[in-house]
Amino acid sequence: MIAEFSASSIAFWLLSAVSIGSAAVVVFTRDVMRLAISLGVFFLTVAGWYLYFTHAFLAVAQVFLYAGGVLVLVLFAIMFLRRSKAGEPILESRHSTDSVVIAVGLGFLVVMSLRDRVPIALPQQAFPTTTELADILLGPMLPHLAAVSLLLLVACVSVLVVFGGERE
Amino acid sequence: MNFVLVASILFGLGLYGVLSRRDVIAVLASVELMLGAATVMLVGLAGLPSLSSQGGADPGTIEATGLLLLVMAAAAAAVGLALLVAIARSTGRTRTDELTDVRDRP
Amino acid sequence: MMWLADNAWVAVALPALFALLVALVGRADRLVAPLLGIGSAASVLLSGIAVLLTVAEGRTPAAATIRWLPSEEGILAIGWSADGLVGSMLVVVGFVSLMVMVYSAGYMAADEGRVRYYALLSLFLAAMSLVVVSDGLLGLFIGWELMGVCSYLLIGHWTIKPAAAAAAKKAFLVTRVGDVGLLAGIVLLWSHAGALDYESLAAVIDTLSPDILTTVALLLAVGAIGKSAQFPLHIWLPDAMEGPTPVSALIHAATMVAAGVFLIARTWPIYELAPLATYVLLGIGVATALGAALVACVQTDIKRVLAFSTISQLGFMFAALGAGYWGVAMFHLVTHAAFKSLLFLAAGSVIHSSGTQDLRKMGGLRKGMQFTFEAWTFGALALAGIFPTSGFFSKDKILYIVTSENLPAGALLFLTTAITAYYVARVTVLVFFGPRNSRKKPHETGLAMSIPPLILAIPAVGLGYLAKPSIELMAAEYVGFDLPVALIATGVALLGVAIGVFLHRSGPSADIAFERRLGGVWGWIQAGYRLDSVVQKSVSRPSLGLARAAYRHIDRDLVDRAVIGVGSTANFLGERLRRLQNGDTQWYISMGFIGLIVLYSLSVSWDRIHVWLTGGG
Amino acid sequence: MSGFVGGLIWGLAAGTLIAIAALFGVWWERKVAGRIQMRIGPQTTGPAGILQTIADTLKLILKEDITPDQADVRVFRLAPLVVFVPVAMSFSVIPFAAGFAPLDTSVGMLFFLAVPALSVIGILLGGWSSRNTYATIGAIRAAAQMISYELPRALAVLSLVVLAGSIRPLDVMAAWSPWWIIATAPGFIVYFIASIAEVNRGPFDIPEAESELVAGYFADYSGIRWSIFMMAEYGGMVAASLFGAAVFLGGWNWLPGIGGILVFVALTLALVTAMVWVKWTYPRLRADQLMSFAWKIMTPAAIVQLVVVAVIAPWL
Repeated sequence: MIAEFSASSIAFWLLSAVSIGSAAVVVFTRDVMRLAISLGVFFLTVAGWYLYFTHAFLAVAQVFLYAGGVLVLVLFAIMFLRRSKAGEPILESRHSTDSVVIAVGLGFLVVMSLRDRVPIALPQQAFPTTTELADILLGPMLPHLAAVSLLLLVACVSVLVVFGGERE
Repeated sequence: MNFVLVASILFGLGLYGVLSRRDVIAVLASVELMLGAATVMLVGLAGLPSLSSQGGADPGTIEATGLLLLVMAAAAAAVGLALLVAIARSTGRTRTDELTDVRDRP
Repeated sequence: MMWLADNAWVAVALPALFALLVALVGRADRLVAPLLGIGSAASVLLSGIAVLLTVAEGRTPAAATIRWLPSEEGILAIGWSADGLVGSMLVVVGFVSLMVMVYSAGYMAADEGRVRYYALLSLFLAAMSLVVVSDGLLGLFIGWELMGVCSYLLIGHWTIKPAAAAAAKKAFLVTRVGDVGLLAGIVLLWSHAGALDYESLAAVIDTLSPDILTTVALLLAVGAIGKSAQFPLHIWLPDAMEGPTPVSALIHAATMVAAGVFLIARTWPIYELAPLATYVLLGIGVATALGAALVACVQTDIKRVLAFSTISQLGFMFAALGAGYWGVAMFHLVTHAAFKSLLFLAAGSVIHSSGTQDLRKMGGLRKGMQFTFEAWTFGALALAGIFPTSGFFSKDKILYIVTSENLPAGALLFLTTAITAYYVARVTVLVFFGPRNSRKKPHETGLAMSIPPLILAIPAVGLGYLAKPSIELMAAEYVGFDLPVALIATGVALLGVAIGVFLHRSGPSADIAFERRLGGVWGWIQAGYRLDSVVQKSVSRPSLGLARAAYRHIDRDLVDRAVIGVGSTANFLGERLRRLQNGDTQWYISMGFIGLIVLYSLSVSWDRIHVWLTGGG
Repeated sequence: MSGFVGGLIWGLAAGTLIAIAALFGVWWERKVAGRIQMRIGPQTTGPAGILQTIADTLKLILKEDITPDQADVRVFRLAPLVVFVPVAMSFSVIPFAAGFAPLDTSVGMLFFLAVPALSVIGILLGGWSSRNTYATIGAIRAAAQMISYELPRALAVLSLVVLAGSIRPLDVMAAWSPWWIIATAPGFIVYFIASIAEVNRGPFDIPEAESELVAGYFADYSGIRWSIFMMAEYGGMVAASLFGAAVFLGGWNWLPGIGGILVFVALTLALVTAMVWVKWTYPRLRADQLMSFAWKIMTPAAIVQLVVVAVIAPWL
């Protein structure tokens, strides 16, 4: 396959390289900080993928939620958990062949199951306006929105409950 | 090659991390990788014309669905991290091979 | 009075109510339970008298039916009806039970289970009345079974006696065999006739095929044979003497055991159309009468003598039925109820007084027990069939009809009459005459126990003169007086008495002499022809063996092994699978994903695998 | 796509520009603070001390770049950039003039809220990698504070989105009318206070309180890296002021042409001055006061504002 040399294909290759690279670092690094940073990079590349699919709103949401939210939580967790361990922040893995086989097998399955369906080139899509988005979210997808909101609330409450034991 | 391969690779990497990492933080980070890969796959596939006769799903719907997914995944991650910290604080263990309490005590 | 006749159900309801009352308040005072028992007996008696009076006026008492269980085949109804037969039976039951209740007041005065005793007696009365007044076989069957239960409980009244418990169990099981026949007959009748009340049955009976009728008749006869202790289902009755003597008098002499005769009399239209069944009845009746009489001759237990005598007399009734005269059978039932209950009650007094049931340990009781002796004598004369007691008249009619129906059978019955007279004489002599064999001084046992036998002596002697009106009241065919038969019968009976008195004038020594001379045959007869052991060998042991084999091979080897096998297989697999649960979450996730991959691969390649498996077909 | 890359380039260009803005900001703060404290402020370096900051910057660049012995070196060096770049990028969506924003994206308003949030990561990384208890505590405090104040800030901005019916800043500017100032006054106050907290300035500067934590998350930084942190702080201050002056106060909408730009600059300067004024006037809040202020006053107020705006939007 010879990719067209265009801005789009450059973005694609760049995104692919960075996202796979950062993901690999997350999976293989022994340094907990490097893991966190790579995870942040990964989150940003996911936002990049959304942009690549012309979903700017999703991209911003991804940045807001993950890069700005989840990653901070991860860092918090790291700080909490590593507080007692003053030494080098080393992560351990037990790399084993069966894990490799499973991961590769599952990835292969996904690719094989989709191989006939996916065209090479992405179609040019209309750029959805936020009004449209709001119409959909508050229209046909209102139940979904409500459900997710409820879930979020439950998540908040459960986090508070889990941390509630801190008070003595 | 297209994004399906990339997303699959990302997913496989995340899965490998989940299966092989010993530190719960790293496992959780790998789970985030899997989630991200899955969402990318979903958003990417949803826009493809081959999936429906109308030439792909309505971009607004894709975005809305993706947004809800993001929020859900973020909530799950927050709860997961909270649980993790609580477990670590109560048991002092953060390694998966130490956290084997689901097994019955012999 | 008329109201009572039109509402025969009262004869069922009142005793049942009294039974409940006895159970509830019987402990309040010593007199409460006996009085309530007497009340239930009186209610039955009054009912019967009312019915008889109404019938005598030429009016049919009212009947009613209650629709009980509607079904596709028809409606199972239960109701009551009354006629001369019912009235006579109620009077018999009521009168005898009244006497027994009064007698029990003395006999059971010191018994700890008095309340239970009276409650069960009252319940038994209710059940018996239900059998009698029921307008169909359904109600009859319910009462029939209830009687069986009461009989079972009363035989085992002295629960601490193992023999009583065993006897109760035996009675229950043996009569159950007959009851199965009865139930089968009822079901068969229902399925073919579509009704169970006598009125409807009488209407449709002609339309049924003779084969069916014969089968039904035989099945009903099986029930009657079981309840009335006819050969070969008689084996429970002698053992039933383990119960209190008043119970023996009421249930196992006068009423319940006569229910079989009553059943056949009630369903007589069927037997009229089933000649084969009547032959069977005749054969069984004659065989039972003769066989049981022989056994009675050699018994040493006074109550067992009476028990076998009862079986023998019931044989007479069956013979009468077999000869086709149910009115005669019913009349013998009535007279028998009078003199046999008399004999039992008198025997109860004797036992009470001498403290033993063994004839060889009695003797010389005449002095000191004058009332009892006199009552006994009347009863004994009636049983022996000596003129002018009631037994003479009823037995005479049976002898006449059987002889005219079937000469050999008649001859056998004449022989039985002689034997009956012989053992009656034997018992009387052994008990009341001769030297006194026990150290206990004979004494009268109180008014409650000495009056009822005397009262019973009145019907035992006098009922014979009421033969014609009573049989006609029952709307049955009357049989007149036949002089030759009467003369022969009287002669034979007197001969028997003479032999009995002569042989036993000096106490039980004659028995010993007989025993020595006859050897094994004596023991064989004494043991009731060892029928028990035959049953034991032919029924009980095979059943037990079968059960044991079933337990060993089916339950233990098959079922148990399967169940245990399932358990141990699960255990084995669990032991292996347990190792999968090592608590490592990542291991679990790996397993899950391996399963996913395998399943997915299978589902994707299933078509190809299918082709490969089916050889490309 | 190329528009996005161009926007990025523009943003970075704006970032270099804000270095100059920061230089001015520091000087301005010194002058204002001096006036508030009844003194003159810098005056010897250049006219009215205008070159003082440049001199300071030169000094900082020339100073030794100290990396703590225990530090996680790469993360330590990366952290200031992670703090600074988002702030610089946030400039790219500000509508500087009629019809012009360096990065004209349909999600600009959200972009402005989301991207600076990335600074938190830099702060955490910096505080953590210093291997210093004060720094770590400062970082955690800063992160908690920034995340907490992000919420009311976003909600306050959302009320504008509701009024304009768009997330594109230029659309918001086009739809803007003077009535909005009255309608969104509480929201603007919330936005203003939250912006101060976002850049960790007094009175919300407990994460970097000298008296308690030496200097918080950047206690171990020195020289140019320290100045990048400072630049990020002043850049954030200027960016927040610019954005607030534009979308809340109307910016260049008041006058056409160059006059509008001047009004915009004046409004921005006023906001910056207000921030300086607040910092030098009010005492520092305790950590718990700070949090309860965010969650118990600011957030409810912003929500109420949002609801009110949603109700009255059809008449505006």
